Amino acid sequence: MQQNFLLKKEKLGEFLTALSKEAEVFVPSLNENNATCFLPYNSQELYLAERTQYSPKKILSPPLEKEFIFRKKSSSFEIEHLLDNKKRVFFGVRSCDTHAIKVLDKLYLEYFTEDKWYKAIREDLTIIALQCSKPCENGFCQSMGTDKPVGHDLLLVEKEKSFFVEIASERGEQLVKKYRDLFNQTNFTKPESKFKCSKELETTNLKEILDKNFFHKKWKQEAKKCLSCSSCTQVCPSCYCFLSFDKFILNTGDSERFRAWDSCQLKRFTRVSHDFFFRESRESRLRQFVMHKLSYFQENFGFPLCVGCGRCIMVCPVGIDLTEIASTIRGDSK
Amino acid sequence: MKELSLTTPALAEIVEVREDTKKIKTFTIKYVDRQKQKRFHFVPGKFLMVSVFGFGEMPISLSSSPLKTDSLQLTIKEVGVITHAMLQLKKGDKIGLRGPFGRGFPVARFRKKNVLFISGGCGMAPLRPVIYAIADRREEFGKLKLLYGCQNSDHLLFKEDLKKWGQTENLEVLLTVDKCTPDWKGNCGPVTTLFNKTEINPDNSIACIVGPPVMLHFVLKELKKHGFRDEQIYASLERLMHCGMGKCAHCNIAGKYACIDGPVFNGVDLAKMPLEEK
Amino acid sequence: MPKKLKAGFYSLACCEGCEIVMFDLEENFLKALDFVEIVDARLFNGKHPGEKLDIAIVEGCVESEVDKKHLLEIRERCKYLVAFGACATIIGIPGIRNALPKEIQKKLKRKAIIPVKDKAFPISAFVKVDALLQGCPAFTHEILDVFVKLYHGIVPKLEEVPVCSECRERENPCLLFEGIPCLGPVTYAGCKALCPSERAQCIGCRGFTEDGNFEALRKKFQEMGIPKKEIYNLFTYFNPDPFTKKMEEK
Amino acid sequence: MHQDEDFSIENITKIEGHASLDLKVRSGKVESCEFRVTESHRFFEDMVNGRHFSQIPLIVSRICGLCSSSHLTTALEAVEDALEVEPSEQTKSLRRLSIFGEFLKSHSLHLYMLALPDYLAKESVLKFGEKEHHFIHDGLNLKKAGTDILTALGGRPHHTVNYRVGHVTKGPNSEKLVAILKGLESVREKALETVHLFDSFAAKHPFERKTNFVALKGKNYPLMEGQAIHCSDKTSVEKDGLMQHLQEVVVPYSTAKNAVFNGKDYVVGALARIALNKNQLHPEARKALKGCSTKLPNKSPFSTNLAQAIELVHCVESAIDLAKDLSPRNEPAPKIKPKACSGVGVTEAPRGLLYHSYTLDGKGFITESNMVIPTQQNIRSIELDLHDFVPTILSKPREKAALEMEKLIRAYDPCISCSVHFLKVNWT
Ligand SMILES: Cc1cc2nc3c(=O)[nH]c(=O)nc-3n(C[C@H](O)[C@H](O)[C@H](O)COP(=O)(O)OP(=O)(O)OC[C@H]3O[C@@H](n4cnc5c(N)ncnc54)[C@H](O)[C@@H]3O)c2cc1C
Ligand code: SF4
Ligand code: SF4
Ligand code: SF4
Repeated sequence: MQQNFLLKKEKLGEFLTALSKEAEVFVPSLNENNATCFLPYNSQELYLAERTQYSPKKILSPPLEKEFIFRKKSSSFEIEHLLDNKKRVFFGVRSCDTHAIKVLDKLYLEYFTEDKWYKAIREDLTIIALQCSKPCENGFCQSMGTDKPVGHDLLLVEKEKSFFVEIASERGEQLVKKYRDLFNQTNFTKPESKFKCSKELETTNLKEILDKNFFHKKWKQEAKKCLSCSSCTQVCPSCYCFLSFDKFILNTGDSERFRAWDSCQLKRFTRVSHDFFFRESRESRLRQFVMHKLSYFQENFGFPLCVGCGRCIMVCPVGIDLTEIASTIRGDSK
Repeated sequence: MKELSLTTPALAEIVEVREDTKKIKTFTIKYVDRQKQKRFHFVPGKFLMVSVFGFGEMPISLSSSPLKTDSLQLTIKEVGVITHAMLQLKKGDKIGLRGPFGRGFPVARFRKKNVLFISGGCGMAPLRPVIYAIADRREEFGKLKLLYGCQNSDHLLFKEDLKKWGQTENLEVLLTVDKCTPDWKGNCGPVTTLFNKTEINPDNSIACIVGPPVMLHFVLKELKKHGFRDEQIYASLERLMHCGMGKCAHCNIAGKYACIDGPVFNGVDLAKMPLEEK
Repeated sequence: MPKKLKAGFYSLACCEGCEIVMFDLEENFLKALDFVEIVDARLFNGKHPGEKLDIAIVEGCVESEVDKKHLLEIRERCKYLVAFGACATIIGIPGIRNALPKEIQKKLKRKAIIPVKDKAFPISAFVKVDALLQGCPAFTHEILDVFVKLYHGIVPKLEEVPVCSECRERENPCLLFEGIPCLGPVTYAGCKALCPSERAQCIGCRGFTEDGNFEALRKKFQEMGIPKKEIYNLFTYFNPDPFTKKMEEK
Repeated sequence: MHQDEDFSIENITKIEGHASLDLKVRSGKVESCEFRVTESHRFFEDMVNGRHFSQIPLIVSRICGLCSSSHLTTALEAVEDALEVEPSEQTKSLRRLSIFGEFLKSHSLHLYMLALPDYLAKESVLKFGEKEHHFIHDGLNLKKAGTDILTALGGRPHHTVNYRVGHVTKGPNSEKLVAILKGLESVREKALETVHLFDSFAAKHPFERKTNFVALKGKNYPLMEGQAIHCSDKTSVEKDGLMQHLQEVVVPYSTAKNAVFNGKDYVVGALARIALNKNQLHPEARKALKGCSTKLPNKSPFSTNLAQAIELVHCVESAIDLAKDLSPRNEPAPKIKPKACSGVGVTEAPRGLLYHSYTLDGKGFITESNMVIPTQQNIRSIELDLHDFVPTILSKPREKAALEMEKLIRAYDPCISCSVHFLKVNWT
């Protein structure tokens, strides 16, 4: 039988400090501008009230990363693949974010061909998940079936004076073993969290309904409000679109290849030569975002791309809400 | 040497540069790794991700004969930064290649059928390997027709091939230019005007289209008018691509990716795609 | 390797802040001198009138016939013309005068040396501009980037990305939720969301994007309770009024 | 040069902005001397009218790229004076620190990049040889210490983004302050070396002319928050009354109107500040001043460069003291109720006395504004100096003489880009 443990709250600091000696530990906390996000652990106060405004996506797939260096050698080139294989720990990751990591794993490790860059990071990553105990603003993970974490190594559940610790993988087990003196064995079973998400999204037949309503007037209405600021895709933990470009290093013939986030909300996203745009209208771009989340991805992978964290709803300055779009369209197609 | 992963470009050397038109050049290329070159093979319609180091990476269709594997050819038109840099390259220069990627033309399925090729501008490049493949085993296929249009006579690609094909039995080559010049004796106007110049019969036929989005739009309409059904049509789509393997999601069209499900799509799939996205 | 780039720096009507930014390149400034030869720049006292240039970097806007003549002459001499800073690229602060009431404009006209249609113009109103260095003042990393690109024969192009995109990358909270009117959604990125990261609203110094949804943003400002006149003030900080559309050109 | 000569320098180089000089020499005497500004107008005074007061600081900072913080601070003080807003101590300290940063930036650029080539007889810094190359690094390092302050506090080295009426939207964090301190400490020596360097040059220029110095007087070495303006003729005025003592006079030989203080010509800038406030310099700067072979203040305009070098020491040291004491917290923005009012702000910009005044309507929009800029005030002195200076160099060949004149003008560190907009010039 699997053993369960307790981690006293006052021991948490010690645990994180010990971890950060051997790996880069990312914890949910407040940044300079009072936004909640994942930052390297540096004895700062943790933010454990609800899921952070920004997900840990930026570490697995940075906004800008250097992939290769092409060194010019007389008449040829030497290609150096820059792999980032630091040891990392994500602490306090919510269920929705573990599902977002699953999306990235699927895409970069399984689908078609594996991505060396991602693999190097992912192999040395430990995920310590934290179960939610209350609904978060705008979240609807229960509708998306992403309210139970996946792919994590340890799961913490907050109790009054301690965290209940469930071991979820071998890596997790090793971790507890290593820091055994910080953990107390317990006979408790995992406390279930009982709450209802603040938002709901009815998912039955959703794909079919959306596909059928490709030209629904709702798209145009929402697009009129949309600022195309790309905030939604940037904060989304499972938005993965990227672009790549090269840059010369000063006046040498050497160059570097970068990979950077891109967003389907930007007009340039579908640009081809002669400045032709496939999705030029705001309407089509907004639709792409929602459809990719709730329909297209499902077609290829069997589950939706949206993990129900509600961040895109929270960040949108003009209040565009994909659950509202989906339910309006559903309502009209009855 | 170990096989490189698909994410890392492999070095290749330009062994010959041919100037087709003022802005279009055809490069003959060999992988630096001879083993890799030996193992290299492709289906017509597939593309490579070509790196011009320091300038960027872009998708380019293979334009050489699929039967010739000691080297490969790319035909590139200058439209922007990377293509401009590419056209400056000379014999002996090195580039990076990844691929081949994508789904090409299912040539085997064209057997015993009449094939209608329709291309515009640089779209001739990915069609050339198909015609090569078919012309090599001429007897296995039905009647062939090539409708090819471009801006003006200076922009015609592969003039020698066109001439050769024009003399091939059962292969009709019809050319047109958008802008007429005094030295041009042939047809004038968009490629769709050629539909009236020859007999187009949908029976036991296949149509292959490669060209700019606008052309595609009109040609599809015209084919429908002539009685072609969706499954008889194959078209290659151009999309912005940054990876070539379904990860960057730039080429996402509804549930499909132009880089892995395409760039050559069957008409049935095309019909399912929303109008504005084609 | 290509030859060194012959460069000239010029300033028309402006605050010269952009020229000073050159010195902020610091060590990179000296590195840049390895492949950029400054042949003509008033701050360095290089007087080589008439010499052909590879790049001319022009800051400031056109306010007088003298400026205009100077600008046309520079264009004649150079291969690439780089507009340097907000004044040159989008008109910037000097453009506020274009929106002043008619009677004040008339008064100003009398004061100006020789006015060009009594308005201030960005340099693109008179000459072809090859590359833009946006911002007030322009950004050091971009200056070096443009030098490197032009050296390798790449003419840099604008990427139409709004400031918000970079604001998210820097993990800032959005100011619009705090009632601070920010122009980030309609402004070209590239500054790494400098102002919002300092908790100050973006005032559009890098120019409005073509794709910006101005109408929606104006509505948002109205909902936030900002008076009409202030909204107008905001939209015309650095850019010509996006609603009445561009000033007359050429 | 001849006893009779018409002489002009088109587009004086290595100064901020566009200006040219026209001289008429007859029988060894200067008959007319026109220091002419050729920069285009940008009409800032008219442009701020009709704008909301919250936007003013961000607009006027674009008057000058070199001393944008001074314009910003002056405008902020003026608007705060009008609306009777009292910024917090922290806000004041942050502003003071940025002003130190700006002085470092401005002075080091002028001394090393623009003035130094003159003294070393080089065309420009670009022509510096192996031996002189380290000067470029020294100058850039000093400048970096200054711009690092500005970047840490205001987001970027020029046109600070986060200073608002009554508050700072976001202060620097402690890491940034540590970095600032480190930077400043690394250039302490360099600042002192700069003093020695320019001390050695100052002796070479014997030219003198008697004039009056005008500078702000305050508790600290008067860079801002001053209330009274002092003149070396022992008079002083309150800041609100400055405009009654500053007169603009038409001089027959020049198209530009010049300014006089209490009817007399005067000089503003580093030299004037040292002349009037020597005792308030930082002890280190005072020590450096004592160690100089040239005694300040003196009557030679060429000593301005030395005075600037002394101020470099003062700024580095004072900034270190100030930054050590800071531990910024985020402060809420004060609630400001607009009302019909008017106010004045006076500070010392790197080039001298800077004055802004604004009148607001009941809704907080500007209805009237006035600005007096340092270089504008110095133009008259530049011309008077040339009057006396040119006859002493007539024996030199033309190019040499021209260079000497340019040197004199450059010594003032004129900043044309800002001054031009306020000269009420009639060019017709
Ligand atoms: C399947 C397929 C097959 C094709 N086959 C051919 C062919 O056979 N022959 C042919 O001539 N063309 C072909 N094309 C078209 C060809 O790919 C484009 O013409 C080419 O990509 C244009 O590149 P460019 O840099 O010259 O153009 P530009 O329009 O200048 O550049 C566009 C590209 O620049 C890159 N870029 C540069 N800098 C940046 C930056 N800072 N940030 C982001 N992105 C940057 C981007 O990747 C962008 O895609 C094909 C396209 C596809 C999809
Ligand atoms: S863009 Fe800004 S910094 Fe540059 S010259 Fe104009 S006002 Fe000055
Ligand atoms: S603060 Fe401004 S730039 Fe940042 S997201 Fe909000 S609107 Fe965009
Ligand atoms: S945030 Fe806006 S105003 Fe600030 S630097 Fe960027 S573009 Fe300019």
